[in-house]
Amino acid sequence: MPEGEILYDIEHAEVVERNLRILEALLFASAEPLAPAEIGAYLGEGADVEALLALLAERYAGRGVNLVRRGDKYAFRTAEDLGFLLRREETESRTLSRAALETLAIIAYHQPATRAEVEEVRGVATGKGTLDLLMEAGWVRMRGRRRTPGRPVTYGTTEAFLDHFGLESLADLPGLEELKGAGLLSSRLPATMQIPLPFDGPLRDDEDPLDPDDLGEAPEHEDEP
Amino acid sequence: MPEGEILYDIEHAEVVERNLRILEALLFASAEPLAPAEIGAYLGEGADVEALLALLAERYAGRGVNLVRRGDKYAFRTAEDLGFLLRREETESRTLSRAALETLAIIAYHQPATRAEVEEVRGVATGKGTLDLLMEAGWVRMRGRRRTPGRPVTYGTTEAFLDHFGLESLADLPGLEELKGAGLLSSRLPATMQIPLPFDGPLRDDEDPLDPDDLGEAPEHEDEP
Amino acid sequence: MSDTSSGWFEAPERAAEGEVMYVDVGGYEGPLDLLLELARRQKVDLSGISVLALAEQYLAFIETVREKRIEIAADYLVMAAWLAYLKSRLMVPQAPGDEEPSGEMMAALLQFRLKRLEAMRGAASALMHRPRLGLAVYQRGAPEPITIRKRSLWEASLYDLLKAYATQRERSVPADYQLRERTVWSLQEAREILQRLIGDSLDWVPMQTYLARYLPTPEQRVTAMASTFASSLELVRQGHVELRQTLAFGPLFVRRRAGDGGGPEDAN
Repeated sequence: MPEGEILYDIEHAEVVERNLRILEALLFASAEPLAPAEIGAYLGEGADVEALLALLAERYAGRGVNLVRRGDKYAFRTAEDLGFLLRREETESRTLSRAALETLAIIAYHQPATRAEVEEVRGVATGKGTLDLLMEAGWVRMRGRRRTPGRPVTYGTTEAFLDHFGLESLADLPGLEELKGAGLLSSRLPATMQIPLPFDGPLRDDEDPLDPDDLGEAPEHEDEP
Repeated sequence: MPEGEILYDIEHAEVVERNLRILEALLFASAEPLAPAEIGAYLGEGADVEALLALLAERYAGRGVNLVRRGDKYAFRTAEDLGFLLRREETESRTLSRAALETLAIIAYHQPATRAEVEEVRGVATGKGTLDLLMEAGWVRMRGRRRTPGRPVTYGTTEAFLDHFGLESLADLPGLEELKGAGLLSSRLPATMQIPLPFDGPLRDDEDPLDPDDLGEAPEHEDEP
Repeated sequence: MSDTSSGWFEAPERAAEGEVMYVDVGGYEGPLDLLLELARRQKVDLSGISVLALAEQYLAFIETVREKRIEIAADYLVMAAWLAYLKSRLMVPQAPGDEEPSGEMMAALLQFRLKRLEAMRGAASALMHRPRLGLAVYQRGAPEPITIRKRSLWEASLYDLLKAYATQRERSVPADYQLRERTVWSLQEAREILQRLIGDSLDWVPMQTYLARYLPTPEQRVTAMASTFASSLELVRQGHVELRQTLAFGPLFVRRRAGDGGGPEDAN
């Protein structure tokens, strides 16, 4: 190997280490998950944030604290297998009602879902308070409006939902494959119909953006790529 | 080395690694620095907490996050040379109090509104501090003085207000029907109930300009389109 | 679902006297929940249940409740009407040219809905047993103040703002009005309830006949019939549903128009 290349490699390795330290510091300092774009501003020109994150995650794999992905963001979290040790006395201040729990699950697995669709699965009307409560908890957000008569609001889950339940993405929802296989994610009898999968990406073809006066989550979540 | 000792060493190394993981998770999750005695309760029988702490400190030396000693206690802290990362924009985000939020909402909808008018809707006296705070935040400004006895100051919202709440203009504030539709207002309200059209244009007929020694926002905002 | 077909025609098992009878309606989250509970008593695996027996048990339960003159929510009565219809479809073989949905199809639909509800409950429970943040997994306990993005000092969302406003306006309204006592629910409402219960994959259904049996008083039947007829005409005009009556004064069949609820172009 020519001397120039070796020098380049050494320099490159130093840059990587320096960037990893910065990444570590930033992610450690924040309680909330951070997006690569938020981190990138602190790194040197041309740094490959995703590659650095992958490297950092690898270094922390198997440790007491792991680097985890939550949707499009990253955060340090204590290792799952240590949960039994760290578990503090049950301070679950917010016990969700059965109705709220079911509604959350239906939205998570069927998203984007309208209120009528949630009600159809549960077979009862959903109290106004239930959706409010889930939105206040920060787990559910209004996504848009379905392009059908009445333009009903579509609901989906948030990044905080993924973070709270320890999911990298919706594909990690427990039992998703089995439910899909059994045709239970469909809104109808599983005939020849395609089985939809939960989806929290940008608006779909049959969704309009929320109206300007719709309330809900800060809209910046929605419009960002 | 006899075989027994090697086995012992391997087992010992595993116990140490396990304890280091627990230590890492505990220190990471704790809101306060931890004393060795507090940590000991979480580790296996007979673990040498001080030695483990020393080992952990060594591993984190030179990293983006270091294990530091604070008196007799230990905590993870961002490496000192990376402090610049955290010293950017030390703004602290605080949530608006309910009183302030309510006052702001009434001013937004009923502007131009005097303090007495705000109090009439709220049904309680509004502390002077609340209005000051809203003006400090840059969301509320004094517009002028109402031409009624006592010449009370009229308040309105600012462009920063529109900016913060993502409104293009006051006309974007949802009206009665939209509030009902969003489930924020009950549909059983009396038919006589109305929501005013907010107005933030130039001074109205019943408003005088502010007196020269009134405080408040820079008046140049007022006449701009 | 073919494995269930044998179960549909089995003689309904006699519901153990006193078991079904003392179920408390208040404890259920709607008719589907009650049905699920009844089904679970039959068998653990929903694929193996007898839908006919299930319908019998449900109807018996509703009868008891009505005999005791206990108020029961409309949803439960609509489900009873639908199950009575389902029962009749299951017991009488389908005649050729009969355009009504077959009993088997309706039974499969009910089974599907019960399975889906049960699956969602399982999913909810699985979610709650995940290593949840703050319960088994922790974030940094002492985050160091850092601001990645420039943030304003004060935080409030538009939602908070509007909620604050609406709450105050509502608070200022004299609170002496009362909830309207509903003595009548129209068949249009009934159909909405039904759609919630059964979904909209239904075909021609002579619901009126069955529903009438479960409407408490004759006066209610009359108003209900009248208001439904009017509202269904409106829905026909808007192109949402189709009506069919095979003979004068015969039962009125209603069905959702094909394609309605699909894309926007279908809706028009």
